[in-house]
Amino acid sequence: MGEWGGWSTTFEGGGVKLKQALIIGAGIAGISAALGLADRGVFVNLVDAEGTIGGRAKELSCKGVDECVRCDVCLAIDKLYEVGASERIRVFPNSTIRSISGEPGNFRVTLERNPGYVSEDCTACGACAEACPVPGGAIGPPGMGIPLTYAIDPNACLWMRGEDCRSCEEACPHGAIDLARGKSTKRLQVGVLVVATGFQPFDPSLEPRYSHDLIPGVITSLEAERMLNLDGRLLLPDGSPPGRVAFIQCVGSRDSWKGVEYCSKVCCKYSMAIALNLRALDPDADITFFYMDWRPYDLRGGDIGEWASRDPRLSIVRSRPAEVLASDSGKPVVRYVGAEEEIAEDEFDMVILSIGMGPPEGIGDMAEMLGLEMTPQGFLWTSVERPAMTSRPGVFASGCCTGPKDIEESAMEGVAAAGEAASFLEGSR
Amino acid sequence: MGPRIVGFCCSYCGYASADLAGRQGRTYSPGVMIVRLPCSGRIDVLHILQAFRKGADAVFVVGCLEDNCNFVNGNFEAKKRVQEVKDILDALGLGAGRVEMFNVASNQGWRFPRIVEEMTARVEKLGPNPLGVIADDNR
Amino acid sequence: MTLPPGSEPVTMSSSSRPARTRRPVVRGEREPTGRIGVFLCRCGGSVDGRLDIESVREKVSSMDGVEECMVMDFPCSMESRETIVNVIRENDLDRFVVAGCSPKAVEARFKSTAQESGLNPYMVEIANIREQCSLVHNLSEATSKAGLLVEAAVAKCSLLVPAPHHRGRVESEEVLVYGNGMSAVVATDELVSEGAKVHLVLPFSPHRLVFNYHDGIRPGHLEDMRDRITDSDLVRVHGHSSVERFEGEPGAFTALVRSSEGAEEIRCGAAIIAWEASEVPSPSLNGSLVVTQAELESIMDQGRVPDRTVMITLREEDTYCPERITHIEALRNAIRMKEMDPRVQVTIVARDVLAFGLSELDYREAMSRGVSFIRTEASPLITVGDTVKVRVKDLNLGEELSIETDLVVMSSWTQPYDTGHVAQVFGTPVDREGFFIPTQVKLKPTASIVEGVFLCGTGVESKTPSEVVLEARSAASRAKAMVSSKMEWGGAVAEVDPESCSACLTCIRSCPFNAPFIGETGKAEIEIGLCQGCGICVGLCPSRAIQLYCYTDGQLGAQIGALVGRVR
Amino acid sequence: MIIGEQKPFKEIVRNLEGHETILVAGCRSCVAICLAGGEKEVGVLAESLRIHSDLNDLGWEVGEATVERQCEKEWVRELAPLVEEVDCVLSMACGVGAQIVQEMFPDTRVIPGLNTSNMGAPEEQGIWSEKCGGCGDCVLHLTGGICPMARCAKNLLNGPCGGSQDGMCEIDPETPCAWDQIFQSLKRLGRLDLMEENIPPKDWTPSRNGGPRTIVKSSAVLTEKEKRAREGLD
Repeated sequence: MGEWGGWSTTFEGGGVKLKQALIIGAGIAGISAALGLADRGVFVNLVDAEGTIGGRAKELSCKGVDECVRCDVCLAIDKLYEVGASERIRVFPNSTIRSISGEPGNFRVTLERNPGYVSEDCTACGACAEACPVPGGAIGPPGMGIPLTYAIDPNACLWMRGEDCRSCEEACPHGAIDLARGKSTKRLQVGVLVVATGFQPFDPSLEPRYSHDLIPGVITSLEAERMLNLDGRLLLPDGSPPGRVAFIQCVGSRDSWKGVEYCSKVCCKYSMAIALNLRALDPDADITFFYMDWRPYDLRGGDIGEWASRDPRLSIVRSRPAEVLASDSGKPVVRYVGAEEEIAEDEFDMVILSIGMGPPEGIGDMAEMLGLEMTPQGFLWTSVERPAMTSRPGVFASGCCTGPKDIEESAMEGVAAAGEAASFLEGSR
Repeated sequence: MGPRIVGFCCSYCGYASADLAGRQGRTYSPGVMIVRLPCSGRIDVLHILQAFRKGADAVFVVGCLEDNCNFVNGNFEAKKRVQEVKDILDALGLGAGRVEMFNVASNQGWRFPRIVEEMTARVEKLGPNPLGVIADDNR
Repeated sequence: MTLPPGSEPVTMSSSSRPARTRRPVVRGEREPTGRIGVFLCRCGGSVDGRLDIESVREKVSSMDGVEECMVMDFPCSMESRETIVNVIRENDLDRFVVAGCSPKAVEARFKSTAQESGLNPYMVEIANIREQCSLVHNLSEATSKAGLLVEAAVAKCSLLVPAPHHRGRVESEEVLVYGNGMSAVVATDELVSEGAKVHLVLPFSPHRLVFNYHDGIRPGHLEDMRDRITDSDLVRVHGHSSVERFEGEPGAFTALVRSSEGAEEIRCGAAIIAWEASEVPSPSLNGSLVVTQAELESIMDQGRVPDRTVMITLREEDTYCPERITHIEALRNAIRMKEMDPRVQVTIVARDVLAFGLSELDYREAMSRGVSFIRTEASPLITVGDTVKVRVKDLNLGEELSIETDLVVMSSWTQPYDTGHVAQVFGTPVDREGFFIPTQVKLKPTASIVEGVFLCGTGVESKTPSEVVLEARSAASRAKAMVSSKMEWGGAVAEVDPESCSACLTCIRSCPFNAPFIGETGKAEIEIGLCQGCGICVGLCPSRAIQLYCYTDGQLGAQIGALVGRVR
Repeated sequence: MIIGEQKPFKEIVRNLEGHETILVAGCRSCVAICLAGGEKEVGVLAESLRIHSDLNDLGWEVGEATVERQCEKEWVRELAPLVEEVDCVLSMACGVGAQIVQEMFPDTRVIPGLNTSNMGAPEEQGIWSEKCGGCGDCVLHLTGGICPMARCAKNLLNGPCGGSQDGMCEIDPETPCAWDQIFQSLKRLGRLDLMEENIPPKDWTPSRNGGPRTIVKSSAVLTEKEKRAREGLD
């Protein structure tokens, strides 16, 4: 594509430096870094394993109803448009890093495009979805993503299940679908790398005592967010709104038994925002928080103690529940140590597990491939004095892959990484 | 095409949520015509009155969530303009319900079709704008 | 208004008197004019196929002013945009409409297309017939609606006037850093290492270069950094100076810096307010039995550890305002005491132990070393005799405890000083306690309400040192990006028609960005560099003397007229 | 400046009965500044009247015009060509302006669109309070620059009445007692001696009540939220 003038190499200060960056992970941190670099005239290759950019934040929900509760999630969308509008940023969806060689200032990268089955020629016209015979459809419409492409669900697709159906392929006016497509690779040469592969939400099945997936109405905070994001309501499996909701904090945080000794920083903040959203939706809902220490990363949403003092339908219980059982009616019952050291049980319609953040999948291999040091907790090590700097020159890291963070802090790190990377390219560091 | 409704949308949130609704394939009444404003604060009482005079059955203004306006308080200003129009519509006997202010976030794709639903329902209750009918007769 | 060089000064004012006694033609409205090109996008199948683009073309091409109307596959693609440029040049069009997907996605590209074809970048109008039409309505509905949308776009387009526009390098690439603590030093270091020229203005009393709690920052690191930047020839240090005046627009600010030697005007493209809050000692300190964490540390430095210590992390007023640094500090010192002598008793009083992220590990260690914790809501009562008594309501036990101890350690609270003055000079608000308020709208980390002025440091919000470092570096990085990228002025900006301005100050009172001012003529004017184009003043102006380029009353009126007033 | 506020729409319509061609005439001075009768308000009212006409099939023709100052013949003369066309002028100016228009065009009926309230000043965006009683015999030099005529509910000339409590007027706790303010002001000026000076009674026929009159145009006032949002911006 002609507009990619940046592909040509520029010579500065003797050594060859490619005025190009590769950013691995297109979440808030990656996008912020990409925009920061593009602002400085650097050409950015933005790689994400998913079909569309936006990272975790695009699954999250705005928790405001008429009034903003400062969850910062809408930033994802707003930034997506900026990336889409920037002619200096090229997005590689469905792609991962197969290999990286070369030295700082001149890395040779091989991207591997995973079989998304749908190529970038897709214009999201929807012809394929209309053609798909699978009830409910095996090919999904694009979300808010950029680039805007449809995606095939391998589990539902007849052809993947061995049947002879290629109707979407035939229906596509652009030949963008190739069900037989194997992995394809692409080679890039870049001057700097920014790792921003985000985090892995805690898997609730590792905490069986809370009966996620076993008792209807027990969901993770992430599931709650997705539900709210989809249609602005939080509903029980039977489609009714919950009257009594409990939040269990620190699920997969502050728990050495689960190998997670640290605090995930953001759970108090986001679960309070979800609660505020619930309250706005239903002034009569009973909301209960089970927590150990209330740690709001910022107080922009207000203090929970103050809220509890003026809202009779909000109760806060300083106790880490022992387990979640099913009542005779099949509703979740939270079992915990009460104020009098007694064993208390409360029944709820919905129990939301505020799950914490773990290191992103495959960060170990990434670190090995790039020769980066890691922290004992399994995140990438970065310098305190230079927050975006890893143990290797020319390779920078930002966002949750270096530790749990909220959206604002991730965005800040992305911006800082852009600064580091840009000045590295300029040779001024 | 159903009731004709004009939606004045701020570029940052209202317009974006309509776009998102589109990308997510959420359908709504085709009678809704969106006018893009840089900020809901740009809305002028006159614009809304012009729309009604031309025969719009309803008008809504969409701004960012309160305390999240890209221009600090444009959406609060818009709210007050809409209230002004409500008073005028009442005086005119057209019904204040024909105009409304909404606050939406850019990533609330689900919200836009619901706003349309709400306004369509109101028009069904209040009946079509007589001026629209007159206009049609004159054609 | 002061237009930057290179921008075409265009006025929308029709000053022919007594124009205002005619039924007012809204200012800036010309008779629909121009040679319009319309480019309809098939957008693969996502427009064409979901609506009948051909019939839209027929409908539109017959409109007056439309010289050229063609259907294309992807107007937004590089190739098609070249075609558009040629079509515009060949047919000598002076404005055009693109009907396709959302302007939010493509507007920027077509603005540059307009420029490439020698037009003012704002002579293009975009009709959203995809997201807001073809993707959400059935074929026949979408087709007729698309017709309306494109007609409306043409109607508006025919009234467009070239908007003031200037794109170019900033006037000054230097950055002003105002502050005297850790964040100022770190921000300057970041700017220097990114190759930016910095004016480091140090207000009178230097403080908080190094925090009492190190948070993993190598001791001496900040001192080295300070020496490094003061030696750097990229930095000009204005010692013992303060900024008296700060005006101008992003990319071209002027600051009046006053020192004991006198005042000096400096130019800068961006500014960073890197203010550190200072510690507010708690009232009940007495230096011997009731001390600060810092004093405790110096006691420990002398190798002494009291047998019984109570640390209080609650503020003495009732207002709950957690400062995580005070908790981490308490934990670190408690651990250190236990390291020095495992037998000593250490009790930490808190409502919640704010051990975010990895500090949780310190919390665990403190507990495992036998540090005890008391949960309470209200700040304890302290009575000093030969020993100290601390009365506190324990939430867990639900009863009042009276603890006798040898030493009470009170956490200090931070409060920024002098910020009122800074806020006034820079036009960035501060809250009641004097903390700088970052822009509340959307999420723009480190941004202030004044474009081009960035905020960092504990003067914004209490933070740990590592967070200060991150914030300072990211603020510096944004400032550098701003001064090194091309700046754009103009587009949708407000303009006053002096003829009809009543100088009523409504615009000045209502503008969130302080863009309007009363000029020499005694009429309102808009500072184009500060105008963000929200149009609030336009909607309010009682004399309808202000118009917003790209969204004039007449343009919107035409659009509305085309959209409604149609047979169902 | 002169503070006015628009008459209720229904009343305006009632007063317009029997007329078909109407010129809505605004003024660019005081009434524009107090957001009552400037070009914007003229435009809004005119459009509303057109809608009213369309709705009720009255076939009205409504024109708009705004002059610099309706209280001055030279400016009002500009209206001549338009007034010829219409059978009534709806004046959006203060009472003065409306009268000048009538004076200039004796054969055309002039109908007031505004209620002229008082002489005052903006307290903040959208709030105007009366400051001057226009008594024609100014005593501000004796009263520390605070007018007892306009700002004392009883127009007392020589000190407060018994209804003055903690600096507030008895008519309502929101209203400050003018004489308390006068005292404070003279004290600040170090001229408490002026309290001694006796101000002779005036011939003050028009009675008034309710103390200083304030007009609030809610649609222009910054709401609490807005103020918070814009905290300290200026």
